[in-house]
Amino acid sequence: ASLEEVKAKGTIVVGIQGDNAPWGFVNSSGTQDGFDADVATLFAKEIGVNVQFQPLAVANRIPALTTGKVDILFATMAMTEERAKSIQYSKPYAANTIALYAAKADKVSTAEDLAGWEIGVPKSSSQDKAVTDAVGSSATVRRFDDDAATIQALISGQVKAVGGNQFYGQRLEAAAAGTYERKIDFLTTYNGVGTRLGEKDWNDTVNAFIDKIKANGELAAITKKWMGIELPQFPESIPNIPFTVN
Amino acid sequence: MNYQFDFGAVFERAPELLWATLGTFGLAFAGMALALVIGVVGVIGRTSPNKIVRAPVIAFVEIVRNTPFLVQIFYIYFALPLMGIRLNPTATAIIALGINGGAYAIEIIRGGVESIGKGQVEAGYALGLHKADVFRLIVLKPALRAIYPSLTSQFIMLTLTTSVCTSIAAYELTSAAQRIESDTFRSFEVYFLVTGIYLVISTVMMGIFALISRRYFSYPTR
Amino acid sequence: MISLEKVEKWYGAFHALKDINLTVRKGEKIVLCGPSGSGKSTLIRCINVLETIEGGRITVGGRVVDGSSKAVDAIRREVGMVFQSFNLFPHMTVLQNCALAPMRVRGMGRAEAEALARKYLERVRILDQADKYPAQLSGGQQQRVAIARALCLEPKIMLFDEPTSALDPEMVKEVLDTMISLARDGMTMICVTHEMGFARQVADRVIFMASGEIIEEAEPDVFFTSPKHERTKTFLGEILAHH
Amino acid sequence: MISLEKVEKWYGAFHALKDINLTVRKGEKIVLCGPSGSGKSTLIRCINVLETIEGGRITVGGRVVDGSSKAVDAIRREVGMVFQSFNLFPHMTVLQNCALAPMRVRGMGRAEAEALARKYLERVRILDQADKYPAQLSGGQQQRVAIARALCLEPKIMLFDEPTSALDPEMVKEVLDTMISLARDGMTMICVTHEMGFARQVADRVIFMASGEIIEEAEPDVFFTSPKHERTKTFLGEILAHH
Amino acid sequence: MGPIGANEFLFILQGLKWTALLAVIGFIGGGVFGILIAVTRVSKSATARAVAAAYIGLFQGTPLLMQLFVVYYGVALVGINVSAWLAVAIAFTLHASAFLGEIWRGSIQAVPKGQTEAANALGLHYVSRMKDVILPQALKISMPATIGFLVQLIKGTSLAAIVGFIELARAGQIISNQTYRPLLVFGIVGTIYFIICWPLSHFGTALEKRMAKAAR
Ligand SMILES: Nc1ncnc2c1ncn2[C@@H]1O[C@H](COP(=O)(O)OP(=O)(O)OP(=O)(O)O)[C@@H](O)[C@H]1O
Ligand SMILES: Nc1ncnc2c1ncn2[C@@H]1O[C@H](COP(=O)(O)OP(=O)(O)OP(=O)(O)O)[C@@H](O)[C@H]1O
Ligand SMILES: [Mg+2]
Ligand SMILES: [Mg+2]
Repeated sequence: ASLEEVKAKGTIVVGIQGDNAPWGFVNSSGTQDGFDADVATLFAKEIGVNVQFQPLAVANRIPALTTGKVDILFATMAMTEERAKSIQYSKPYAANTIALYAAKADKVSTAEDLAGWEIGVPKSSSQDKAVTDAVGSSATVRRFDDDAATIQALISGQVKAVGGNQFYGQRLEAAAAGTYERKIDFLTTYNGVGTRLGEKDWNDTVNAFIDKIKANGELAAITKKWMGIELPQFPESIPNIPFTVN
Repeated sequence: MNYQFDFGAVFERAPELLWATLGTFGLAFAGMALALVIGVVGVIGRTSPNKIVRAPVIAFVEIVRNTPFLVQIFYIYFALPLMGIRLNPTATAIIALGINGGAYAIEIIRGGVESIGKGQVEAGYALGLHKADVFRLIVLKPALRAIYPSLTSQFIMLTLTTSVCTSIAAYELTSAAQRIESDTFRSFEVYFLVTGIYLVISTVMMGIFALISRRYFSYPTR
Repeated sequence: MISLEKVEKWYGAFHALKDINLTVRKGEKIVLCGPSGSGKSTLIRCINVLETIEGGRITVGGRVVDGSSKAVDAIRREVGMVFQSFNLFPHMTVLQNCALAPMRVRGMGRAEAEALARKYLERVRILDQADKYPAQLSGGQQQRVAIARALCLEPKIMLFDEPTSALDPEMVKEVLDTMISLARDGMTMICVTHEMGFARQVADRVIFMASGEIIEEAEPDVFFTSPKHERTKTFLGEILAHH
Repeated sequence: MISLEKVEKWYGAFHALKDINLTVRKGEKIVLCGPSGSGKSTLIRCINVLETIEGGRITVGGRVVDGSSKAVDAIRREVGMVFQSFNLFPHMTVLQNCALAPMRVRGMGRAEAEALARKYLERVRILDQADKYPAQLSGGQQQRVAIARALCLEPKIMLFDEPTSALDPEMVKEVLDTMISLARDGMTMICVTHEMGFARQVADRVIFMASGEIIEEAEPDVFFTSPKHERTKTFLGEILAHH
Repeated sequence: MGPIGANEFLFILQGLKWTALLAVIGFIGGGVFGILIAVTRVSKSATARAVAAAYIGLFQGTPLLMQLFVVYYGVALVGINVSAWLAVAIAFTLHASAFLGEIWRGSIQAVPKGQTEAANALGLHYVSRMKDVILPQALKISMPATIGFLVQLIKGTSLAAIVGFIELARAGQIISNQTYRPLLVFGIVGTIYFIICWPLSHFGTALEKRMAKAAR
């Protein structure tokens, strides 16, 4: 639906992840929760409508948007050139730092030091790609179903290191205080809000909204609440990924 | 449906799929061998007159048969290291498959052993054979023959269960499929093709089982 | 050769053998008869320790049958047994059936064991079937193989438990002939059988059991013509009516 | 009522019925006998199309038995059949067994079908067992239920395939009595049976088959006292020896 | 790292609801199609028999996990609104129908031939013959195996976790993602499965024993 239709209807359908805490997940009492849910709720308030969440599986996010099943995606979408051909990204509103975590005792500073190691990552995640690109065939990459299994593999000693995002440090600390640390930063990806290509009214509205919450501290508060970190620095532009409709 | 099928990107990864297929075969055969050992040894315990021997075997069988393999393999992979036993995914997968198949094998083989007449056992004793020899030389083969069809279909299932080992990152076909999928985004093509490969694998397995049966159980019965 | 003294056998609360006393000399042939359930099978099964006894004493070849596995092993080597239902091993050829015990129990090599097996298969006139499987043989042939298999242990005593009662009438004779020829060679034998012709021809003594007891014991001529006890008379009346 | 002309039946390469010619008039009672494997069951199974024939012609009640499902339906409604092994449906009560065909084949309502079933259960003197399951009845009772079940189709012809041979001797009589009483009522019947008393008492003709052929056909008195063929004589000799 | 409290436990139990629903749907759907498969498998037409045999061979010869993937993505391709729920339900129905079909084929063939003949002799038509005479008896014969498969199916629903459907096992994964106590969570999940499956298994075995005794 167009922005006008949504405003007329009074409800916006938001595509979101249903099982990826803390980004977007259905919480223990069965309601949608998480970082994306908070930001999306704020957005709905901004345009004066009610919010209705549609949890989506990773692979269904783009099809659900392009076929009109949802109006907008607050769905932990890392911005990539590939995806930017299918949807319109907004300015970034969240960042994800992919890094290598390993025991403090292990000396490692570059990817070359990882030769012969076993490294765990969640299957098909950004970490998977980043670690695989970095180590090539010099180390064994073990791919697990999710973050919990990956972290458990490190704690159980099934792997010597894991490729993780910014939450891993906190979680490893909670599981085994003082044992693990962040070793190598591979890359940082940025999440944008997804709208349909060419729909300028949506894109403009979202960008204005993001600028506003960045400025008034609301985004920083949500970031702190869910990730325990300060608001990261966002780039002004990313090559081949336009933030606005031209 | 306006989807354009494109198997090209998937076919490019044929060598990887081939190796992974071998990995699946390897897991399956090793798992079966272990299951058979567990089955045969377990049957001895399961049919023991001593309750203290029998009870843990029964508990083992019931627990394994009434919980999902996914949960079992997860436990073996992540819990054993906490007790100081660290196994790589391949070894873990083989052990998990062996344990799972073994629990079923115990019950199946028990049915076979019980189908062997008491007279056979007594004839063995009367000839002066010891208990172990009677079991090994006289009971086992006819018992296995009696339950061969159920045992092999259980082993086909075990072969197909190797696909679940992807969740501990074992080297096998489903893991390869998921990797290729995440690289090519050709989900349907990948899984369609790999399903076909599994069909070939299970067909080959059945052929092998039939061959074994013809060689090993060729003696005539009435 | 064999002696049973005051043997008592219970199955739970059921008293299967009651105060059994019996001595069998070397070379003697005993025929055991009696109604169904009288304890005939139980008695001979006690001799080669397929059953344990609750009272009394059994000695076989001078050796006391106690629970010890050494005694059990020794006795089972001395005693060959032939069952009603043959109990050949279906997954082994005739030759393998016969060679099994010599190899496993007496530790022979395969060649030696098979030579022995051939010898006894010849003895029961069935050597030409050596490479067949039991299922490919007639009942009478199977029973003769079972006899050869027991003989391969080179036992001093042979026990037969109704060896012909599972056979079709045409096949009974071939098995009886084999047993008669064994008897002629001087083998010590205890046979549970109701084949009266056989009993008359070879038995030194006929023993009649009923309800777990030995009721009567006599030479065949005496036994069949002038039995002493009422129960023996009734029993003989019954089985003779069918012949 | 029934006529078979030059009927030929093959099971693969086995020639089960050879040039069978037979006419059965309304109300006639035929007894079919002959050695095992002679084709008696095959013959009557062809009549109600449980088997198809390879040559010749069968007509039942004026209707030709061709493959058409219409003819098959019509004929099966006219012909009731009772099997050696009863073949009652074990998951239905006696009443349900009997009411099934009237409801499904003749489209009766439940009440009407059950009334009919009760009538024929009464007829075979077993109405008091109507609510039991087959497994709760004796063999003779089961067979009478099977007869009642067939009667519920209100057939013009009844076929019996050794209806008493699976029964314990004590129960044979009750089933034969039922059959005799049916015969008295004028039912057209073909019975495969070796019950000679029954044959003498009710049969209009006895037909003797051997190796798929009709060898001899005569009234019972003639058949039993002066059979013409050698094979018939041998056969009669055998079955009479056992009675 | 968080504690496993009432909320988390409740969440897992919600997953159980879906597991149960999935098993029920698979069992009912599989049952309906399974009867069709079984009946086709014993039909007179050789072609129909071959088709049913191929269907059974396909689903018994490939992993349930792959069936889930293929249906999940296949349904999406056909353009149907892909709720994971629908795809998973379809996959389980297909899977269960093949297995139940094969179990029931065996049971149908285990009904004595005399029953069919008696039904024929009474003039009963195919539908009545099957519905009134053969299937009720076949169903009884198949009970132990059918229950055994139901247990198999309940455990099999855990694989829906791998395609992202939130049933019991997936709920456990999510909670372990939130609390970082995977071993504890999976212990709970495993126990829940056991509590459901064990009585069923037990019932099936008891039934089998009783029927074996009755047959003697
Ligand atoms: N294992 C057992 N447990 C309980 N009772 C038994 C057992 N074996 C035999 N019996 C009982 O002991 C009695 C004697 O049995 P046995 O087999 O010795 O009789 P038998 O004289 O050989 O009879 P048959 O001529 O029928 O072979 C029978 O009443 C039998 O029921
Ligand atoms: N379905 C079949 N396939 C092959 N041969 C068959 C089949 N049914 C019967 N026969 C053969 O046809 C011959 C006649 O069989 P039928 O049952 O009619 O004999 P019968 O006279 O009824 O014998 P019985 O007194 O034993 O019942 C037999 O030799 C039998 O082996
Ligand atoms: Mg006996
Ligand atoms: Mg017949």
